[in-house]
Amino acid sequence: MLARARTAIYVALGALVLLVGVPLLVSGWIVFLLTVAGAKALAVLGVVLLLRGKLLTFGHALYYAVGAYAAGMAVKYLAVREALVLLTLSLLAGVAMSAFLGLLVARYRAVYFALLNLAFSMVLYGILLKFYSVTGGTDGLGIAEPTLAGVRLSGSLLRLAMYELTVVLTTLLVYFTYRFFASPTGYTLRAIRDNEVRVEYMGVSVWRAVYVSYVIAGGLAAVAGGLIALSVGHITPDLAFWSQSGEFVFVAVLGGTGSMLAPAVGSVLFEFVRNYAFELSPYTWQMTLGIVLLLIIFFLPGGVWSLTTLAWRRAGR
Amino acid sequence: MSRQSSMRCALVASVGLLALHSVSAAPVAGAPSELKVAVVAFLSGPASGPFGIPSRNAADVWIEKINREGGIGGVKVVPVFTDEAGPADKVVTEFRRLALDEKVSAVIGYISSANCLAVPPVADELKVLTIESDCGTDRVFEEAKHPYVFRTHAHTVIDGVGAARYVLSLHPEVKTIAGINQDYAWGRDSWEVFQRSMRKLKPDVQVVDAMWPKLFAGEYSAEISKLLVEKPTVVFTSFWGGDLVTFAGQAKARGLFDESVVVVNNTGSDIKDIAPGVLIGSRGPHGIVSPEMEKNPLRKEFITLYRQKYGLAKNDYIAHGAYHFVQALQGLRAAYEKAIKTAGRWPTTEQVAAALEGLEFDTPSGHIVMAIGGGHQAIEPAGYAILKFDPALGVNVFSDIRMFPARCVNPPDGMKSLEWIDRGFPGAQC
Amino acid sequence: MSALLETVGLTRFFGSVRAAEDLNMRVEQGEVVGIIGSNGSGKTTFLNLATGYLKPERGRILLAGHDTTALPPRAITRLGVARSFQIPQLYLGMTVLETLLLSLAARAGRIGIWEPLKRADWSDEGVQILRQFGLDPHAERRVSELPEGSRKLLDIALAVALRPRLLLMDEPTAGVSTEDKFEVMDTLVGVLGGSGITTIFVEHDMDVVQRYSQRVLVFDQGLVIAEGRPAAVLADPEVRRAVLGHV
Amino acid sequence: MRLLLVVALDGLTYASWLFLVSAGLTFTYGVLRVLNLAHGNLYALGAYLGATLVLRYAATGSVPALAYGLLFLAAVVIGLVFGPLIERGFLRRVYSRDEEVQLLLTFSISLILEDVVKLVWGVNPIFADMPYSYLGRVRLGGVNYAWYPFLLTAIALAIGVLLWLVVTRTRLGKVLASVITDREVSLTLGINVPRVYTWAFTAGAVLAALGGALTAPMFSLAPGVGAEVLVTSFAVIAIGGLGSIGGAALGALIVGLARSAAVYFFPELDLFAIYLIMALVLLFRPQGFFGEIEVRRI
Repeated sequence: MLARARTAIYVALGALVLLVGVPLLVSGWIVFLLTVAGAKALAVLGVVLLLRGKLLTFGHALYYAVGAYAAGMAVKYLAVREALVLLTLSLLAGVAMSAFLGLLVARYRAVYFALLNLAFSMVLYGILLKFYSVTGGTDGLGIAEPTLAGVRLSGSLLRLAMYELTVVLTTLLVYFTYRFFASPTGYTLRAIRDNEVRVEYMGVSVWRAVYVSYVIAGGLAAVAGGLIALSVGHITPDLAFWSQSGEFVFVAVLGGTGSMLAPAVGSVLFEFVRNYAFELSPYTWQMTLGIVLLLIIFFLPGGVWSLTTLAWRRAGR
Repeated sequence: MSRQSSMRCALVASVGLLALHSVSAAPVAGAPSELKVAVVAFLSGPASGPFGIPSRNAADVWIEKINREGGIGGVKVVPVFTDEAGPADKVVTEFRRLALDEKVSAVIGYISSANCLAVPPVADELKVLTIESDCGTDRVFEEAKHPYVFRTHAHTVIDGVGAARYVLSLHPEVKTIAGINQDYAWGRDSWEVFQRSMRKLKPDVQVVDAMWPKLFAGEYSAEISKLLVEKPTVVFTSFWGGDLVTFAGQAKARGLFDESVVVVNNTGSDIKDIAPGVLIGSRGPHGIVSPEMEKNPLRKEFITLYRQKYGLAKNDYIAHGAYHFVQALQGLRAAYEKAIKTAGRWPTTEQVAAALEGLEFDTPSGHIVMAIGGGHQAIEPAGYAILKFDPALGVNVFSDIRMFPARCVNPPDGMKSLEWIDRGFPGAQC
Repeated sequence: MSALLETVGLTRFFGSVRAAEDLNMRVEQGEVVGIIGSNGSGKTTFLNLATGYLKPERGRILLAGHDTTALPPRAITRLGVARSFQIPQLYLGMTVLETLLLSLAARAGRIGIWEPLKRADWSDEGVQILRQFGLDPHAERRVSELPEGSRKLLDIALAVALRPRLLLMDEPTAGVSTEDKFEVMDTLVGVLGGSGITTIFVEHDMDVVQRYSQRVLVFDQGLVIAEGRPAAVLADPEVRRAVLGHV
Repeated sequence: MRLLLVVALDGLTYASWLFLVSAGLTFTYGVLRVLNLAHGNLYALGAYLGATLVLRYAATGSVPALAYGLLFLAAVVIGLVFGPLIERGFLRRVYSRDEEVQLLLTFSISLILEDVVKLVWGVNPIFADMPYSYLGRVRLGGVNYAWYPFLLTAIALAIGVLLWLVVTRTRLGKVLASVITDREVSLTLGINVPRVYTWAFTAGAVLAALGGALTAPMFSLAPGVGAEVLVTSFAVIAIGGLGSIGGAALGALIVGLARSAAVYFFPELDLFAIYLIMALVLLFRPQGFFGEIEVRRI
């Protein structure tokens, strides 16, 4: 109860600082970087959600791309410009796709689950290249500046609006996920992690819990994709590529699966490190990631987030 | 004249030029202490070897040269090197960092067509002068206007049209053509331009096959078998890098060159490993040039500088990415100098952009004209040749070189490329 | 009236090993039946068959008259059959109370994604059930921190919390020390006594079966070799040999 | 008819390549029950080292025939260096932890090795086609074929048979079987399970590297070959059933033929034919053709 109230407060405070404080203090490109990080955090949140049920996916970028392209296509072919509409479309597309593929993957675990998702994401990647005339192939799609709640914005104002929108959406969806974990299905997912047989002997459907979680995770990633499409303004099939999925997994582990806020923290951390480290030495970039991952696996299984809890303990909580 | 002697001339000439230029001009009014220019190219990943690294090296030596000659308008040029690799969101974030954080005066770069399409809107939003350095897609200025974006090299249409004209000049009696191209935008675009041009230039030609192996597939035995079965007169491919080397190697070993004429439109630094016998183009007059172009002093100087710092194969070949980058730098320099003249003081970005519109300037690749795309898009001649192995030099060299003039392989301003081809190349001057 | 549980010609082999052959039995509403037999006599297999975890090669299982042979454990559980396990099957990562609450949510069929699991009414009932089993002091502890005996009880508590019509227990006293085993059974009887839940429990311990079952079935290599009132059946030397392996 | 022959030949040679690159992955999984995501990078290392040795050797201009030996040498070296290193140094510490942690571990190792290749060999494509062109070509069904792919087919067969014999006919095979079925029991039987694991993983690594080394003469090598190979070989062994050598062979054959058929008859499908097949197979047979489902005892 207490912990819950506390988390709620932190979420609220955090959102406030982010919405008002940050844009006043930092430079334009950092605001943009935070927008990207915040959006991706949702996809990572999906990965974390599944990890709670011991389900590791190397293909979550699939839904990220679906969300992005749903928005992109709507702009290009349906001439929709309203960000809120576009994001709804992203969500629907992602949920539809995960609801469909979920029928197949929800019965798999471990390696199969991880790589079936990978395979499907590569299929989508292939499709995006293949239907070149529609998707623009690897050249991708340019996305015209959206309107927000009917208001036409451009330039730095639009960037700011996109940032605020991202913060709000991310906060809401983090809260939703938080509720999900506290719900019977959320606990079932944790139960599945330990003992599927007993879950069935409680009269609870393991398949359903996994399926529902998978669909939610897909929806989260799709919204992330939609946000990225709108804020970056150009989408390419790379969004669906395995390395993108790998990045989500990495950030999930970096942040830690302990808290719903961890993905956001991990995501911001990652984007910053990438934008500097990448320039320092592109050849050792992946190596850096790999080494960090190793260190986390062996010395910080709870991810960066567990440091904060440690700090609280120190502070005598 | 023989290569050796031409090389010697190049050396002498460039030494002369160095001596001549090392006097530094005084900066004009309102000039900044330095001119920060972002240099963006693939420093990692498969495209870094054939295109990215050569671009970076070229930028390096040519900026050194410019500074030795007193910089631009007396201001020293300071490059900010960054890697193009990564998904679009990373590239765009990076662009914003360069513009808002590094506060660069201009961004030069981008090899991937995807990035060349992703960046312009951001460039316009942030009002940063941006010169695209090596990408091929013709969509950039045919689909939208971008006041702050320029491209000082020709788009890929010259490669397809040039290939078609070259093939027909060597084999007027072509009956059938087949395409094997990587399954992504570059492959699709290249094939589209080539086969449409062939159809126009020789209406009775038949397209017998179009294969789309996936990018970096590496394994082409099935595709090659199929081509050996179909025996088309001409096989067109837009492969590059490792895929090109692999395909050419496997094709050579299985005698595809005996059955069909194989033409490639995009050779980079990979040229040293490509099996001889292939017809090659390299995206403009760069590695492959006509004898009179070899006399171009800027070209000699560039080759010398490049050799001094990074070494060079005996055939003087440098990948197009490098030449294209120098074109961009020359364009930037010419634009600034013109803008300074007109403004009488240090110009604003808008003034520089205005100056670059429709500008003409000299480069190692010859005289560049910003002729199309409303003055934002350069046109270049298309050079093609047959790859031959030279036992004396121990490297691949070029024979049967043909240069197709810029106005012969580029659409006139304001006309979309494919439309121009389908309407039978109106206004082409060959 | 039809029996609550009835098996007809139930047969299952593992390769050449006979786990059950032509098993015919009836359990009436409200009975407390003990099944006894040596290891490998087919006791646990019977529970696995009755709950649908294993499928018989031949034969049928009838629950209150209708056929459940083809159903999976989940469906059978929902029809009011709950079971406990010889080795407790628990969620080591969750707390005792959370585990029990999940069982209550399952009984209520309320496995949603928005309403929290920790609802006041469920929590109260959960704590109360834990109290019956003497587990309430452990309510907030992680299952992984529980001693073996308490795990055993929790395993059964989860089944009881489902308010089944038929409760199947697999060796409730297994892993419990001889001193404690009667205590454990007394707790169970205490809980179940009033409820009138029909109970089948599998045991290898004669005293336990003798003391707590109204009727006993003796399994040997997949066959029911004897059946009847505990006192009479367990006196039979044949039975003693089958169960204990000696006279 | 003649076309079918050509399709079959291409399919067969491609299948043997697939088998070569996926045998190591499935073998490792079969014994350790760990899917080695660094498999593709071991492949890449083998390929690069093989190519380098061949190029160096070719430069000396001595008898080409020996170059083939160098390819095997490269594979063994890579396997013996990285196999024990990865298994003893890292994997061993996470056997007790969740399967997803093991996956993450091999994932991070693959990230590291990816850059190791770049640092050692740079980003320019490397192509050592000497062993490929040296064997010359043969005319079959009116089409020229290089001999080399058929050499691969022969080697693939040999390796397949060898693995099969080892697993089914030798004492070592029995040891492996018992380790796979029950780790604890094997320990009590006095089997040195840790060592078995190390060697099994090393064997897998050698196979991975061998796949790469033997491929080097056919493909030019560029950064990022590893990832492609991992995904492809996973598809292959998933179709056949994870951990089954026979399955890998079957999967390779199916995928190989399907792909060459796609090239001829549906060129547009080439790109993802392999994944579609995998999805279909798993849809109807979740554990793949030769995979078995384990039921937990309760």
